[in-house]
Amino acid sequence: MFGRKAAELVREEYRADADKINTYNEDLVSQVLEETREHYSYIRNIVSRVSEEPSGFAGAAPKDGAAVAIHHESILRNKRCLLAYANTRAEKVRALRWQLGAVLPENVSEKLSAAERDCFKAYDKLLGEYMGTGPDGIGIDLTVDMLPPKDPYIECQVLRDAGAMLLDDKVVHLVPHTRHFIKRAEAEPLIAQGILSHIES
Amino acid sequence: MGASAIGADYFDLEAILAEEERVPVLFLTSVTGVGRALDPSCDDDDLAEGVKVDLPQWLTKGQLSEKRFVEVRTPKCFNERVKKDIQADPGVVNLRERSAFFYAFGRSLCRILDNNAELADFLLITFRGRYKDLLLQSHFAPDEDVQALKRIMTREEIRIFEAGRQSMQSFTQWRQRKDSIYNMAPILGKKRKR
Amino acid sequence: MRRLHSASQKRRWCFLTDAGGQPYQKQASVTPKMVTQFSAKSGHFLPSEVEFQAEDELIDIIPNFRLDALYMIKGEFGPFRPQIPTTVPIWLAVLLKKRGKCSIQLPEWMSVDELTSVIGREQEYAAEFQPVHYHYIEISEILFDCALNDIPNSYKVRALVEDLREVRYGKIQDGLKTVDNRQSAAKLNNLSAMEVNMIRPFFTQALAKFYRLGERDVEPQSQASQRPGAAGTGPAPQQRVLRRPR
Amino acid sequence: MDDFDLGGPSEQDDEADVASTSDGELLKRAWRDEKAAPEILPYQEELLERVKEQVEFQEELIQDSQSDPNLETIVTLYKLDVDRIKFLMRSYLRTRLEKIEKHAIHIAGGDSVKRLSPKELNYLEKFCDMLDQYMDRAVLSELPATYNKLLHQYESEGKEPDMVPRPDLDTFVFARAKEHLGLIELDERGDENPVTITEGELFIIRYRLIRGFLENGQVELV
Repeated sequence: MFGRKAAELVREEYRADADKINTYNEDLVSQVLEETREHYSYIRNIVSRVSEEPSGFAGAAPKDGAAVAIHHESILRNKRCLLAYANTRAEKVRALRWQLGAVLPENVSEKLSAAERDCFKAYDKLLGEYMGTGPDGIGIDLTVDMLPPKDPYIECQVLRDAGAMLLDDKVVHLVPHTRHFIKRAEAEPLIAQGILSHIES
Repeated sequence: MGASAIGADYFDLEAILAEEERVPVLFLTSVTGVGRALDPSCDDDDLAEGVKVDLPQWLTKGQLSEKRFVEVRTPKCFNERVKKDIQADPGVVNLRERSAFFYAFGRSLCRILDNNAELADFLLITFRGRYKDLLLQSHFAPDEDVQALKRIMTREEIRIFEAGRQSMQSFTQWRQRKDSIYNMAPILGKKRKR
Repeated sequence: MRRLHSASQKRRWCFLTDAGGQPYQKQASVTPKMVTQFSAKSGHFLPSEVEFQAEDELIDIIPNFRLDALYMIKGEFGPFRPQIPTTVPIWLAVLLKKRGKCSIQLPEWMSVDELTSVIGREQEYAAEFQPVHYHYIEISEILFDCALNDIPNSYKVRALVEDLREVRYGKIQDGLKTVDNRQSAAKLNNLSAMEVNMIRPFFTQALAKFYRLGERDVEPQSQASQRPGAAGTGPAPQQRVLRRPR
Repeated sequence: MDDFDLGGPSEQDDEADVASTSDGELLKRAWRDEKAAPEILPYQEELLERVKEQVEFQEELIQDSQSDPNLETIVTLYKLDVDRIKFLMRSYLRTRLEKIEKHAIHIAGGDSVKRLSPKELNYLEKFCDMLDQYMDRAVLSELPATYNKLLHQYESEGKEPDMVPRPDLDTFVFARAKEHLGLIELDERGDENPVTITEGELFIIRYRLIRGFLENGQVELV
């Protein structure tokens, strides 16, 4: 009660590595929500008791006013902590789309809540539409060219077998440990996903 | 931090945690039903008038102080002794131990304590001293000193200090031609070693 | 574990005794990090993004091939004739050099003479920055990287550029030392692009902190009107407008 | 066309004069301004359209020559030229998306909504809906009715929204004067002396104080 668990939730996210995503803390979130409803029922009880007294609200004792104030502030606090937690995680969920593309690996996906997974899908759709060639799209893939280009091609080593791929309009089989010069924009997502590694020239 | 934009830092984790810092208050009224929760020595449902407790700052800054249910006192980390210590030698005081969010905490206290100009001045003087004695070492402090320096800094100081260190590191990385290299997505774990 | 914790805490816990959890020891976002392609954010420029801008500067090359002029978005370059110098953007020069198609001519300001003399002036006039090429750090680094064999006396040139950078960086540090109060602006004439970028995060955040801590939110209605110059208690209006780092 | 001269040490002062008006240079400037400014700036629609056309034109050229092995080096040169422009376009648009997402609600409810391209505007609207739905599902729908708003901490009748993140206009930025700016007031309260800034000068300043100059093109961010 009184914002303690809520602070715990925020602290957990604050300490987390900005590049990593923790497992969604369903348990703690629902405890904070439960507490919030408890605070609210305290308020309702006081309000309904006071309204039944002959003097009504005007004559309410300061001790009741102070209690309502404390519960009210506690609800606001819980709300802020919950939303900040949700918002920070939503930012990370969106970052996943930029880093990994439209499909999340299972070991990442399982860390998200159901709402977050849907949020990822919705964001993927929105971003895809914006970058796409439809009427609302600019027709430019913004997830590549993340660094200033030095050469149209970069040298890469294959880390794991990803089968045959269409690269630069040619079918290439990426055999582990082999090296290739690949168009930057085509190599970028494969590097981010850990299929290729970029070799320094 | 800024008083001007209402709610601008609503989602900011650091701003939220700064408000966890505790403030001593004197209750000017009794309070229904929160006795045991707010005062460990209390054996009654209601909190009694005249009780002194420490409350987190977020709880004191709203109606509780506005409607004079409580009187807010100055927390220990801003008392005269601390002030003297800081004025004597700002660079050696362990501020983090006093409060991990010394400045943000202090600034919002200023508002609760009727725009306490003296406290505001003290915060500025403190930062000035710490900037000169600690933060300016940001770009060139040797790694072995950094841990010791950071141990006595508040979160806010560390952020500024690390900003300088980060840019030196990015610069070094650039000179070694390592920042035009594409990496695996950080979320997938393994990162290229420096 | 969380369950147990919460059940017992619910009854015992109170504000007075609670220490508010563990200290904030670990937090990755405040430790220097490896820059990756995902590090680019608004408000910041990666060093490679500063270098990118420098690569549009022009430089003379001596091609060893024959080619008609190139008509590019960035402009018209060439024609290229063996042994005949021509001027191209650095990015183009680097690409040709890497493919063994040209040698790069050292810009005048990178000569031993020029560098020696500018270092001398930097030392002589401690209070100001000498005008140098706005991208001297990036351009010299690019040339050391890909065209070392085109640089006469390269060892010396490299050492001199390093000296120049250091003497100027010392001045920047001295300049940062003069900041000690709320201040809305400062002139930084003749600072170079990479120098600006190196101090950007620290300098902007420190100034912002000074600025915030200097805010005096007195009663809102009397903010502007109640402050005629003779406020009495405040420090005398001093010359702390714009200072050039000394 | 830009004709920077690497010859002497004093070129920096001339930079403003030669700061060429080629689209490549204009795009680089727009990109720099956008990256450095804390708030979203007006979308450079015409510039972007022109650049896109040039990129398409060059890409067709490249496509036509690609199969000829004799042209390999030349094609690479042309490709990098195009790649550099495309990087600027992408980074520019990415930076804008980042700001749109960070300050979505603030932008949607204010004047800066006029600064977006039609497609960005469409993106913003859908993004706000998405955010709204997610927050509602993750937290708000579980809260008591008087506390379940995304813009107001408590109820909402006729109150200013008090939960909206917005750009901090008091952020400090590095800027260069493209022309003589004259005397600039630094402080609303008159605590700081005004300062004169002349053409070509480089300075660090609170963004709010040069916002107008930036809009008029009298100042660029670096």
